[in-house]
Amino acid sequence: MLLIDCPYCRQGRPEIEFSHAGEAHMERPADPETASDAQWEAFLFHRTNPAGIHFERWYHIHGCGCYFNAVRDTVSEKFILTYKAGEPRPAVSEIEALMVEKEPE
Amino acid sequence: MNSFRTEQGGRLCRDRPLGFTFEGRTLQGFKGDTLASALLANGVCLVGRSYKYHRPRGIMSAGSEEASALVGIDRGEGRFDTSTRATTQELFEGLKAVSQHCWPSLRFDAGALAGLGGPVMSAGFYYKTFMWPESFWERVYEPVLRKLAGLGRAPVATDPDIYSSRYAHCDVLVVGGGPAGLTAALAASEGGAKVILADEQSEIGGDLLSTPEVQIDGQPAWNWLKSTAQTLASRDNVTILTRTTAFGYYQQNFLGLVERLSDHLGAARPGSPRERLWRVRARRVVLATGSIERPLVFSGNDRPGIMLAGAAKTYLKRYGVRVGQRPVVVTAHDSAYASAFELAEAGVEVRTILDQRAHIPAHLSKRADRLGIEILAGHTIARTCGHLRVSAVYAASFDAIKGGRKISCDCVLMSGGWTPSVHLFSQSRGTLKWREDIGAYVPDVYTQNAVSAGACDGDFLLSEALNRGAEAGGLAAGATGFEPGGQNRFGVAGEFPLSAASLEESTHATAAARGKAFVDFQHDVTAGDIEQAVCEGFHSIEHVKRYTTTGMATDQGKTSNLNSLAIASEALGRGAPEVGLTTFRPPYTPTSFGVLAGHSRGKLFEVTRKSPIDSWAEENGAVFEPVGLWRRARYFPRDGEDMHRAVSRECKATRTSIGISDASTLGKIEVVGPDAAEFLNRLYTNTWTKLGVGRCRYGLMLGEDGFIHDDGVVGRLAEGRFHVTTTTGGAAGVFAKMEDYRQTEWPDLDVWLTSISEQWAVIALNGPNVRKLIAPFIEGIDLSKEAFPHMAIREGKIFGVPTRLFRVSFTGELGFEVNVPSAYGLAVWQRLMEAGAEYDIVPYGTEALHVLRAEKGYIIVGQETDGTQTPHDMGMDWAIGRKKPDFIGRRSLGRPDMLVPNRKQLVGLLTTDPAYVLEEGAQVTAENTSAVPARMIGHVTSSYWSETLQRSIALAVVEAGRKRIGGEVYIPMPGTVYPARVAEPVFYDPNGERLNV
Amino acid sequence: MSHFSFPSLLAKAMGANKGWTRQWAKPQPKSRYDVIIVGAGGHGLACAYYLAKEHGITNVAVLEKGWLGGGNTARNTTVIRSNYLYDESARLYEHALGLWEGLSREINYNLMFSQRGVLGLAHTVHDVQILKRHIHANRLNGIDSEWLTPEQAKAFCPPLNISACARYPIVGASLQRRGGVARHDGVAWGFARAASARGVHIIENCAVTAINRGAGGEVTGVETTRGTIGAQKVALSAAAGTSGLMEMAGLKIPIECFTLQALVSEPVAPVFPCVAMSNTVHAYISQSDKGELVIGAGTEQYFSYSQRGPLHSLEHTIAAVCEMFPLFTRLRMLRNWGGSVDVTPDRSPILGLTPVPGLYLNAGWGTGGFKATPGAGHLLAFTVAQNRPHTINAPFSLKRFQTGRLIDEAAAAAVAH
Amino acid sequence: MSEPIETRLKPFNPLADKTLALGGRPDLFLRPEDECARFSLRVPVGALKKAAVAFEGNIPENIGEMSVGTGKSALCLGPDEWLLLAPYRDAQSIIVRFSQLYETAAHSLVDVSYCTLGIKVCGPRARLALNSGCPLDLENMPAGRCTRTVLAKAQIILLKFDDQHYRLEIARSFAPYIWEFLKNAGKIEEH
Ligand SMILES: Cc1cc2nc3c(=O)[nH]c(=O)nc-3n(C[C@H](O)[C@H](O)[C@H](O)COP(=O)(O)OP(=O)(O)OC[C@H]3O[C@@H](n4cnc5c(N)ncnc54)[C@H](O)[C@@H]3O)c2cc1C
Ligand SMILES: NC(=O)c1ccc[n+]([C@@H]2O[C@H](COP(=O)([O-])OP(=O)(O)OC[C@H]3O[C@@H](n4cnc5c(N)ncnc54)[C@H](O)[C@@H]3O)[C@@H](O)[C@H]2O)c1
Ligand SMILES: Cc1cc2nc3c(=O)[nH]c(=O)nc-3n(C[C@H](O)[C@H](O)[C@H](O)COP(=O)(O)O)c2cc1C
Ligand SMILES: [Zn+2]
Repeated sequence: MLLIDCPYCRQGRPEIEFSHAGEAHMERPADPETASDAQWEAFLFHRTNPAGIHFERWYHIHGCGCYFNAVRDTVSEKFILTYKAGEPRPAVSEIEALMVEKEPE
Repeated sequence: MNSFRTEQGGRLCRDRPLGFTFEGRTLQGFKGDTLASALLANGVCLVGRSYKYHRPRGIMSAGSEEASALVGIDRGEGRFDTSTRATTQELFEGLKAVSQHCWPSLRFDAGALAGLGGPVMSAGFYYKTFMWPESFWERVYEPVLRKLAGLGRAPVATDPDIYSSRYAHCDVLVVGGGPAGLTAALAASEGGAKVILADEQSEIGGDLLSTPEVQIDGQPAWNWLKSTAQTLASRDNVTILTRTTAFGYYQQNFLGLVERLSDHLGAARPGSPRERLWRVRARRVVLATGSIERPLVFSGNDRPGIMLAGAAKTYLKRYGVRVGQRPVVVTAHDSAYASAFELAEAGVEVRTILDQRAHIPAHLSKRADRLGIEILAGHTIARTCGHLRVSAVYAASFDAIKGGRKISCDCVLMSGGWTPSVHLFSQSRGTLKWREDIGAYVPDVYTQNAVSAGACDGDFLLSEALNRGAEAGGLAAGATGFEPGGQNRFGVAGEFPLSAASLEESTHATAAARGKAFVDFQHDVTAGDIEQAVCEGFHSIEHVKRYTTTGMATDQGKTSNLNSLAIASEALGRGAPEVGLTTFRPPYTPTSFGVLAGHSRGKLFEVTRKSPIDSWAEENGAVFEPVGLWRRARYFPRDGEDMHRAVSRECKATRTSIGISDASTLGKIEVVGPDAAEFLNRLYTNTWTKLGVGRCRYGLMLGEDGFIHDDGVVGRLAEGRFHVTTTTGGAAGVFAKMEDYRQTEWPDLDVWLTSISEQWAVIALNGPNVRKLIAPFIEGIDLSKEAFPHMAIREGKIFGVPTRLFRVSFTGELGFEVNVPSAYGLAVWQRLMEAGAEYDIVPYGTEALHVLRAEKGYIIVGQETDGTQTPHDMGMDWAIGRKKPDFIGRRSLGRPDMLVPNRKQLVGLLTTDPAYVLEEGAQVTAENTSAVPARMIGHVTSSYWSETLQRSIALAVVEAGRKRIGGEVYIPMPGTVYPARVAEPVFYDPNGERLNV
Repeated sequence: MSHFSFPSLLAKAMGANKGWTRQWAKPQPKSRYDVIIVGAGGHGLACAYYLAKEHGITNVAVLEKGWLGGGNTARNTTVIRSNYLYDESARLYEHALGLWEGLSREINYNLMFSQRGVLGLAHTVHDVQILKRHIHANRLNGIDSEWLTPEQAKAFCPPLNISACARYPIVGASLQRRGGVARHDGVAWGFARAASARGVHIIENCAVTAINRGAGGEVTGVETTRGTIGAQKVALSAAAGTSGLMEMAGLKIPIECFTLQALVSEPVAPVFPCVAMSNTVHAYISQSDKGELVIGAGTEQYFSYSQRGPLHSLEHTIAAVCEMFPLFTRLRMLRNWGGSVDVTPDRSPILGLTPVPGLYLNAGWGTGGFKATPGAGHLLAFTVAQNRPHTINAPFSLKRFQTGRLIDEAAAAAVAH
Repeated sequence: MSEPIETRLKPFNPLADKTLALGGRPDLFLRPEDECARFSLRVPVGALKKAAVAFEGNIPENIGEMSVGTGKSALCLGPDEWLLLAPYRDAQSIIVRFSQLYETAAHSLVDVSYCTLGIKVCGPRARLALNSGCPLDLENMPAGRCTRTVLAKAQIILLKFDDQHYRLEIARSFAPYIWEFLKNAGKIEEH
């Protein structure tokens, strides 16, 4: 069971309090009607699905009730960082620095 | 006493004799024995039969690594445990053990004939045959193969035991209670850190339990052990769990442990659990899981009486059992000498040690000399003799392996060195490195907050284990913010010394291996099988495993994996590190389903949500159906009615007078804030801005894919306050979705959501007399048609209870939905029933509800729709706010396939035979034919007998259905094709006159 | 390739099993092939076999980053059935089922294909509607599928608990008698051997790291950990590796990978004669010929390539199994593992052309592609050889995600009201 | 406790009359909490002070904090979410005062008095019984804190007064399940 740091609760909390909410930073077109079929397809369905660093959303459904973002390695399943919804996508350098820091002693 | 049991010593309670039976024979052991030690003490050597060849097998080890001595333990009705390792089963009074996988008896097993076909049953043989004639596979070969397989006995009765589980947290979890684990726990707990120490055995001590001869800090080992155990037990911050196996190491230091509470007692006390699951989240983990001795691979190495040398010492020292009278020792490692010497000193006639190594450390040969033991250096066993027990071995040097000198014996003690138990470390996804000197893998890179100490880290000396354990425990405490303990060093005296290069020769004798030299004892995988697999091109160790099934038995290769690796690596001509190991997976030892199910059995398997009015329904004979987590009354049969009759009666009453039903399970959300209307505008297809206060409207919600996701009625209570209802099953999902958009898409909107599903009990009243019924009890609401029209909401009181009264209808009759605080739902219902008696009020369930709404053509999301229907498909274009620039799913409605003319559309079906009720799920065709394959153009989504219309009605989704209205379609059922007329989906009161009264 | 038979086994046995030869060759990669297949799972290997057998294309390499058959082919619960709802899916899976029947003999490898019947359990009124809808659609598609009462289901599967007071009572079941199981590893090895015998190169430990393109954007070959390999046609059959490979071709696709767990019990004598699955409580179960109960679960909630799942979902699966089959509480779990399944939004596969000329895609089989192995390979071979989809796989194009013409088997099976 | 609603109708509580006392002292004691009015308050933190005035009680600012008064309590469950508990007799005035507040500070106050039921869980074995199904580290959870979390298969709101005194708030339809679960776990852990 994952231990997830909710950026609102500021606490590591067990996975069963959360539900996963898909890839993060998938921007909904401001005016969907002007999006082409291909753009809309991309919004609906195209996903990064990387084996490695992934930006994703979680919902602290049995906790504070907030949606937030996380950077997680999909191979090791380790969380590198969590941040509030609406905050910008963290820079690669920041993520890399954190990855080093998070190595077990 | 017989000659196998020593006169004294061991950790037995010799004043507590225990009677038990094996194969129906009554035997005796002592408290403190395992089944294995007790059997050995009784001279029983033959314990089981192997999987494939049904070879006689004995006891090979003294721990959970046992691959051979598997038995059934019969604890009474429903409590039969199959494939239990005799080496871990503690003895209790009356224990009943039976052998398995043999017929007619353990001694004379017909299955052993299979052994004669041995060579044909080489690796992967079943892939290569049983294909002719074709029909034989299913009819003959497979049934026979299945019969032969299976090892354990299949369960026949239900388990009466209960199981428990809990979550626990600690600063430091120490797995393994041997010397390393003990000192780790001591050091970790010294400064106050919360420590859990778990060991799978009946008492802590690990290898120390087998080495009373050594001294630690000047005390005899067992005294040290006792005082250490006392110290630990006296610390409030330490929890010691014995008989507790850490079976799985999951993400972020989350481990699963199983504590066995009663298997050592026979049956559990009534009401108390048999096993407990510990789900432990530890800030730091110390792995002190020790090591497992490796067998040697020589021809006939599986005969009963052949066992690991370390196990023989354990039986002697811990259990007071001499495993034989005349052992032969065969080894590639110093440690076997310890066993040999101790046995010799205990009066056992140890005459010969065959050492595969060419050079014997001087101190060993000296001591052997003194004890009169002959050492044959550079020798191994060429083959063995004996049927149900080993009777002799042929000792040979490597270059003259064919011949050899016959040495008679009654047991063989073997040692191929020690394998660190890195199972949990590997499960934690740490990576391993190869250590040539010990011929094994040890932990290298950690990916979790863990550390290994002692034999599992490749340190085989007691002094090392003690000191490295203390160090690890201290570090772990320090890392969790406590004063690190464990500064002191432990002094050990009398320890059996290991020479530096104790494993210079290969640990196995593949070159020597002829005939059946077993690697995996349970699955009967031989060295030859592995060589053959390599020969056939199975070069990856993962292929070797799967092709030969080595390491796939119930012991998961604890004793065999490294030997397979060594043999494969030799056959491949590649170094062991290059060949690698197979993946370690949970569980460390087999773990019962019961303990993993834990509390989640029977009523507690899943929540059953009940409405506030459920008890009335139950008392009044309702038949229930599960809907999501809820149970809902489906119908209320009266004296002997079947569902059909009850539903017809319920429908009729509703159409003619009053039906009452419990709609409390509907999801309800209160949407509040200045931007509430705008928020709903964006969520639903409908427009909300213009909905007046006090009015309500049917709302349709799509997914972004444009398909119908949910629906419900929304009432506007105030400018900035809406009461939204959802489907019963959709409630949680709709709430989550609304929150998602509110928080992440439109955080600028001032609006908040509160689930009020459970705040309100909902009583739906339908029928022409409803107004009359409630009028006397309503306060503060003008019920007249003019003041309170259809699709309106009012707040007031009913029977003095505050209510949100909706004038809505899902039946087409005059309808009110009475929302009252859920605590009052039952009482209000009861009063309505009393008052309604005058009108012959009838309670109806979900089934009648479905019929009534189908008569009106109202859809049920999830029944008419399945997540692939647009509003247009359902004929619900009217629900779409055309002028809105956007709402969830709007864009998707413009995708090409949403616009094609032949999409499936909701229609009504009227069977030509009005008495025939179509089956829901039946398929619709355009041609009147029963030919197969047929082209299907749709299916029946709902179908009922309509008591009101005195005929059957159905709803269906049919390709270009609306164009077909008036035409005929066909419903081919087995044997008959039923024609039906396509109709408008509204069968009753199409103009809604009954509603607006 | 030496022919396998009982006499040949016997002959080898007389020779102390020394005379065995490689089941598939281990060639060095050539610099060019006519077709490269990426991924030596069951699908990729089957594709190679059918390319050679049915289209005469033998200058083919199957590139595998690890050991062949080590992906989801190695870790699935081996349920085979074809009773899918939609015509498109029914045709696809029935095509595969047809190939399974007789395959062992065709490729001279006993795949232990066992048509012991697959039960789909219904616990609610809604389940009944869904399963009946399937049964009728199957029947009219010519696929065997029938309805059983709880008593009939119990007769077919004696350990089933049909007590009406169960938390999820059994109210009926669908049955496809021709459904069953097969030996997963054997499928990979059998196809590898058969393809190799026809000249296909199977190259293990060879990960594809880039897809090379020509001036017109067309495929020219691949970069691998064992060097550059050229080909005008590259077929991806890489399951969980697909998103990464498509990204190499500059394309994002509608696939996400989730962990799916499975487990086996200790082996016991035959006690479970068929396959049983329950969508409502998310568990499926059968017993292997060796005696283990083979149990599968639902997918985990988050994306993962870790091939392991959390304990709590395992607990749930086992609780569900104990609920439906209370006899099994004292059995023990022997091993638990995970796979990473490639899931599409409509839970149907993608099998066809891609926007890149010369690049073909077979992916998105998610939790259910083992049963399709010969069929998927067969159709992919056709698509590659003819440079156009076969009518059976034409509906399973990438295009459908844009037009909205999804084949939503998942929606058809779920959504409670 | 004053009758919440002026009526002769009897409110229904699925846990009514239940108590459970296990062990001597007792070690585990379960009882439904007295009924009270409950409100879900959603308000931007900026307007919290005003909300406290309307509530006539303290409202803590940070997630997990609670202020337990003699009559009124306020639990901070989310960044802008509070659960307010108050005697029934105060309910009407709270509603009125908040509706006045709405004019100057938009917020959401929703009556959820009947959404949940309270269960008192206390005794030396309380934590153990809870941890049979609750994955949180209850031992290290500071006294005087609250949180939404899960217990077995249900969502709960958990209030910790001290190591031996807890209160659970559980959706009504889940309450009997939770009761059964705690009873079962409590009994099993007796051994
Ligand atoms: C636990 C579990 C249970 C399942 N149960 C069932 C079931 O009961 N019935 C059923 O029908 N299906 C089931 N499935 C699904 C089924 O296993 C898969 O759909 C099917 O096996 C896929 O086969 P494949 O050949 O496409 O993929 P795989 O066997 O995964 O093969 C893909 C191969 O591609 C290789 N590869 C990936 N990337 C690269 C690269 N860059 N270069 C080179 N090679 C690469 C991989 O190493 C792998 O060997 C289950 C799956 C799991 C995980
Ligand atoms: N003579 C030799 O060559 C030789 C070789 C190896 C080890 N040893 C001896 O072994 C000892 C090593 O000490 P140690 O503490 O490292 O190991 P140990 O073997 O004494 O203790 C390990 C303990 O961990 C338990 N364990 C293992 N896996 C477990 C799991 N998953 N869950 C719960 N319990 C588990 C074992 O039952 C055992 O009690 C020393 O006394 C050393 O001398 C000697
Ligand atoms: C149908 C099936 C049956 C299996 N039976 C066994 C078994 O009897 N013993 C065993 O150890 N593993 C068994 N496994 C699991 C494999 O050992 C292995 O865990 C799986 O192939 C995944 O590979 P990995 O664990 O190496 O990642 C079985 C797997 C499958 C798919
Ligand atoms: Zn949170």
